[in-house]
Amino acid sequence: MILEVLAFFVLAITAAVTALAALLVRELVHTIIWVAAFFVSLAGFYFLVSAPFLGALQLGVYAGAVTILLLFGVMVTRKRIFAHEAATGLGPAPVALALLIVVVLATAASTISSSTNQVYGFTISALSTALFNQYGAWLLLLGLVMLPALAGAIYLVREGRE
Amino acid sequence: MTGLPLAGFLALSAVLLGIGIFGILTRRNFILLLIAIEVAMNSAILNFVVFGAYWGGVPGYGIEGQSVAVVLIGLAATEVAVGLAIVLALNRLRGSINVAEATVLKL
Amino acid sequence: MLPILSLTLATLFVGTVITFFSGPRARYVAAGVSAAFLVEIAVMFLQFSWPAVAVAPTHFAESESYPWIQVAWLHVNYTVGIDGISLVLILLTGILQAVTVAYSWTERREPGAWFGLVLLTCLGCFGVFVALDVLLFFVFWEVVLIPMFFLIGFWGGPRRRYAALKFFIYTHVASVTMLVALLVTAFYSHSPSLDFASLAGSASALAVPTQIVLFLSLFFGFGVKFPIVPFHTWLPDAHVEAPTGGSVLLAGLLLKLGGYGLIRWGLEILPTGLAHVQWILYAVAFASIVWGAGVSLAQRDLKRLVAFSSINHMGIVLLAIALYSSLGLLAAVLLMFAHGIVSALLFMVSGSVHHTFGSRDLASVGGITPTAPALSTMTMTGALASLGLPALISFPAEFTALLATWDKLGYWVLIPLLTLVVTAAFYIWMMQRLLFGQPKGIPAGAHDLPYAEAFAMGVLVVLTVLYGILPNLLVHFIQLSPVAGLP
Amino acid sequence: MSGPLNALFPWAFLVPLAPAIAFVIVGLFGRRMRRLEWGGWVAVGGAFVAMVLGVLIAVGEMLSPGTYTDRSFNWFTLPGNGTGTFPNGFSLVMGTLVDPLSAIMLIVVTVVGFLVMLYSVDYMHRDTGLPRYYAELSLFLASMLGLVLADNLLQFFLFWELVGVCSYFLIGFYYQRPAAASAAKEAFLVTRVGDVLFLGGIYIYFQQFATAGPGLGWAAAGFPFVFHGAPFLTLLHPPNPTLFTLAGLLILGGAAGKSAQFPLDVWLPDAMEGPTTVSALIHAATMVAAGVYLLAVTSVFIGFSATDSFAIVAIGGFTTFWAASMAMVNRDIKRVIAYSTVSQLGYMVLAIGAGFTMVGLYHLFTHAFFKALLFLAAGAVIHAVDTQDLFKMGGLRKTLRITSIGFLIGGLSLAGIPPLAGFFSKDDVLSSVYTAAQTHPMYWPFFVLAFATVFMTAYYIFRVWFLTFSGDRPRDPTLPPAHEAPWTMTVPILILSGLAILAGALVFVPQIGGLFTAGVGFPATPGVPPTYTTTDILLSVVSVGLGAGGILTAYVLWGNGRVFSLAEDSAAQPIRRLLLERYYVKTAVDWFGLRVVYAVSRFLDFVDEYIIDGTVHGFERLFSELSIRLRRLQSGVVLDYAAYVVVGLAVFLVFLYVIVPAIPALGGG
Repeated sequence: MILEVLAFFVLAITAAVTALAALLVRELVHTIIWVAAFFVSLAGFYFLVSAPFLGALQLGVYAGAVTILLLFGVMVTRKRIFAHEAATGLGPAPVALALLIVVVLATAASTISSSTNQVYGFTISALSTALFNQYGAWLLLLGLVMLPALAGAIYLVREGRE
Repeated sequence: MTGLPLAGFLALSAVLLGIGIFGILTRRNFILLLIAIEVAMNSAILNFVVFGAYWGGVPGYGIEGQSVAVVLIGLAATEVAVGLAIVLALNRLRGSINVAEATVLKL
Repeated sequence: MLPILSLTLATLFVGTVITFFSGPRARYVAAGVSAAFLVEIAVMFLQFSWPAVAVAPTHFAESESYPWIQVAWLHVNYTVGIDGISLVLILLTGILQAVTVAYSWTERREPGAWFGLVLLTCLGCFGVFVALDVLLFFVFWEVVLIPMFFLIGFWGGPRRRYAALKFFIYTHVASVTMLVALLVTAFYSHSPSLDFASLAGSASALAVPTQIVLFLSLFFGFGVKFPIVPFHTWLPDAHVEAPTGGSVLLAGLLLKLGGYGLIRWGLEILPTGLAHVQWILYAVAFASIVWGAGVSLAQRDLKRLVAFSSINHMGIVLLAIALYSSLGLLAAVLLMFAHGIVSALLFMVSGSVHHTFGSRDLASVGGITPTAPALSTMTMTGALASLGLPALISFPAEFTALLATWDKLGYWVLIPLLTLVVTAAFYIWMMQRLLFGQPKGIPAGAHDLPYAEAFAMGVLVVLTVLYGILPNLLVHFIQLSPVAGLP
Repeated sequence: MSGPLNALFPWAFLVPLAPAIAFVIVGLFGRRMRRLEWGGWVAVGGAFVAMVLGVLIAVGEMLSPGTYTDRSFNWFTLPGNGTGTFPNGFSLVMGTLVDPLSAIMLIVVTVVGFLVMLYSVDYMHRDTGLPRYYAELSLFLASMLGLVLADNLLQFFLFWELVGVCSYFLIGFYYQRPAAASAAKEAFLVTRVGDVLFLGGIYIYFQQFATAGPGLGWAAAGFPFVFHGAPFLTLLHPPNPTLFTLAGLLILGGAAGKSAQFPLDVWLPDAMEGPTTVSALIHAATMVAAGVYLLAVTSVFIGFSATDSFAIVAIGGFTTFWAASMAMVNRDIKRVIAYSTVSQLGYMVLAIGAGFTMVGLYHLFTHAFFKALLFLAAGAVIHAVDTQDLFKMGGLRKTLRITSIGFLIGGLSLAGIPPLAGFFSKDDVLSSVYTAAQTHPMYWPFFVLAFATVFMTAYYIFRVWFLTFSGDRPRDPTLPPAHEAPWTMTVPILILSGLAILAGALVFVPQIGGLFTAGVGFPATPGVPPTYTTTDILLSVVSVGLGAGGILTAYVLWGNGRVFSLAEDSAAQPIRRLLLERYYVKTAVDWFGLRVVYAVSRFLDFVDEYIIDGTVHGFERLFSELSIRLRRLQSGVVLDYAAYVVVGLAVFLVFLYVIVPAIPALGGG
């Protein structure tokens, strides 16, 4: 019990800090490292709420694939890998706006009750059964979105478009 | 596992969304922008998963949250792929990935 | 029974289309359509009054209804029907269409489009007068707007673009308000369909504050067309810039749409709303009456003068409607008919003065009687009729309107009553400046009216006298189908 | 009633119809006739038919007094629906009513009308626009006869307005003269003020009678003068005395406008810009008498209120003196007679106010003849010498013998010299006011004014006569040589001379006098024919003495070519100026029209153009400025759009979680 609470707080602080750090550091490569840490901390949450498949997915897709993709992007668009990002002013308005949203949403969140304090886990087989039967159409839709996205990405980066 | 309140997760999700929004509003680098969007997206996915976990005892719920989260992770990955393709194209065409300079849709 | 209303709509529609594409021969087509329209109006009158075919004189005995758009939450029907009030205004439409076509017989600039747009305007007005469904009504209401926009914007005077746009924006804002209010009435009251009858039946169930707000929205929507002070400034500009035919239709028919709409869709559907805000209508009506007359006196442009006098007369119409009595309603409809005829005549006079003498400025053109005696006679008839001389068309209407006002409001009648003196003053002064005195500003070779114009005005003069001497010809029909529940 | 001529009564509508037909013929075809005078003869024919029929009907009424009414033409009908003010509906009827009162007016209007038409044929022959003249004059005659035969108050009002507009056209007959056009406008507007007051009075009657009782049906029928076979007097029970008094004052206002009583008298002298024939017919004998006729008809209501009666007496008595004073100094032959008309109308109003309705009508009857005579004679003079300025004339009695005699008879009659017509009626007015003043002491000042006016009347009319006809030759040698008028002009003058002599005495014939006593529907007021008690004789002697004194004064000052001129430093000079300037009333009216009404109107126009429409243009500018600013939001920078999305999200969240819970109406609270 205590352990779980402790884990939650540690993970929560990690997630928030890494996310902020990812957006604030001036070196893009460092950003990638921070964001990878952020993805991993989120995966920790998924394990914490008994959703191990999603944790794995998070590690594989986000912490793995997406991070690598982002790193590629940085490498391709920068002459020097460890180039500094130009400083951009924080400005009071964006911060205030973000804070406003956080406060309003957090306040609203406190009014939402869960059906129970008990967290339910699902076996991977139950999840896959549901995904391929009940929500088969969703996966199909996802595939339909991914295919043109792939084609579009290839089209965008192909040579000779100058 | 018991004891953790749902509200805690939701508050965390709200904080992450705020961080994402903050990034979207302030960063000019396209890659950082993508990262900020991912942060916001992840806060949403976290919400789905958490709701799914806490409402899992109610028939018809729970599994739905996780299923949606799977689909969303897929979508997010796709989005990053397309986004990076745009970054590459932009870099090649304009020599810069500063979004504030990209004001026209067609070059 | 002959579906005469649909038949008429079809005639007008087909006629309009043919007119558009018949180029220089458009005037003959337009004349033919006008004649057919008049014949059909005669049939309508027969159906109402000839014992052998007449139906019982109830509300909308002649209505025809076919389903149009039918979905779960929306029942829109093609419903048309007439009662005594619309019948009289339809007669006005027929007359004004015919005389406008006659007056602009020699129109050389894009005659196909000109006559087509004139017919289209009248088609829209006819549609408004017969439509008994919110959506159908609105469609026709907007149909009127577009040809008038082009009539002003293409054939108008030097500032025509400005005037046309102003006219369009004003009336369009108003009509959208009106549509929203009507739809809200229908949906909030769970009316089974958008038909007039079902709306009139269900609207009384609405909460009183809702009815008041809805009625006020409708009043604004229809009031801009009247026009009411202070939403009147589009009218003088539109009239000054509009071609004569456009002015005739604008003053003769378009202003009447506001009055008709307020009676049919305001007073008959939301009487409770009216009852609670009667004082606002009174205030606006008095303001329009005094304002129209007062400002008219200062005008130097003949057309502007007539335009402001229209505001004065329509103010009396509004007052008569607001009274919510059968006497007031009778007066309002009579006055609308009378004003339609008389203002058409006066706008034709302004047009003829303008193109005969090159100017409408009362300070620079004067003493035209020796040069143009016929035009002078028309001017006198129009002015005298407009200032309410007995034996001419406006008198019975104004008399009844003021009687109804006195009956309901007591001493407030002094406001319109004393304004009659001002009305007389600006018309008499206008006649003194324009017709009498030494001739001035008369170009060489100026001549009296051409035949087409003389014919058009002559018809109106004859009608002015005829209905002035025999007002019962109209009163009889207005009274055939009294609005239920009026004191 | 079954006199030999009563069979004509149902055909009474033909009396106004004959000139109406003449109007249509001349109006439509007048300009196409080969000779323009033919239109004149058509009009004369119409007037002749009207006269023959009218006089026959009047004679029928004399032989067997009674009331004939025909209400068969429904002009305007409103069916009732059981509720409201008129539960059983409401109808305006155009009817004809033949009774003693209308018989008197029929005689006056048709006879003078016919004679003036006849006179016009030669008087007007030099003018252009003859068809217009005859058409308008015929229309006037038709309207006036319609008014006389009107069966109810609303019909009365209708024709009342029509005669007004005919008067407007005929005053402005010489429309190219700015003075004529201006005078026509003035006449129309001033009488319009009266008309509006009259209409207000009618509305009050409507409300008063429509509320209850037998009067309800009476109001709904448009106030017929004879209702359900009984005079409407019998229905009268004023529900609200205050309103009744007010209605009476309003009707008095209408009558004052038409009959040019103070303070609405300013238009009549200016109306002399019209042809002299028009002045004779409309502005002396008939239309201006309509106001008096109206007061006579409604005297039954008005008489109920002491306030109203006093107001009528005051206005009539004061106008008598007021107008006569201005007549004494004017140098325009027609204007002097016009002031005289105003003054004499004042006598009639005075008599009606004093309660002697029939005495007022008696004076109306005689006045119509001698005043028309004066105008026609003046017209013959103007026709002969082509000027209206008295100070240019002189010695015309030698050349215009018939005219000068006619004018003399008219003048003597006006001055109240026995046994001419004016003597009887004016004396009757004076003695009736004297009688009334016995019980109403407030009337005394006006009696005195009226009495003083007798002297002034005789003075001013004989000043005119001496200046025009006496002496050796015209004062202005450039005047064209005068010649006597042709028969069409002298015959009317002769006939009217005869009537000016006899009309007063005619009432002693029982049948004719009966018309003035058998007032059906009206209170049979005493006084006609005049009776002579010792007091009356005494009054007569004094008034005749005053008249003779006036004539003598005029002779001393103006006779035999003398010209009296007031010394420059005389104390009377300011008074003379005041009278010549018409007490500055005209100036004040013009000032009011131009500097007040027109100025206010210009101000309203300014507000309309720059404030109301200016606000509209302000909105136009506001929106165009706003759209220019808003356009900048569309920058093309993705981040900006993202910011808008975020702002939208924030607004939405705040609305959903902060505002909605705070407002009970939205489901929160």
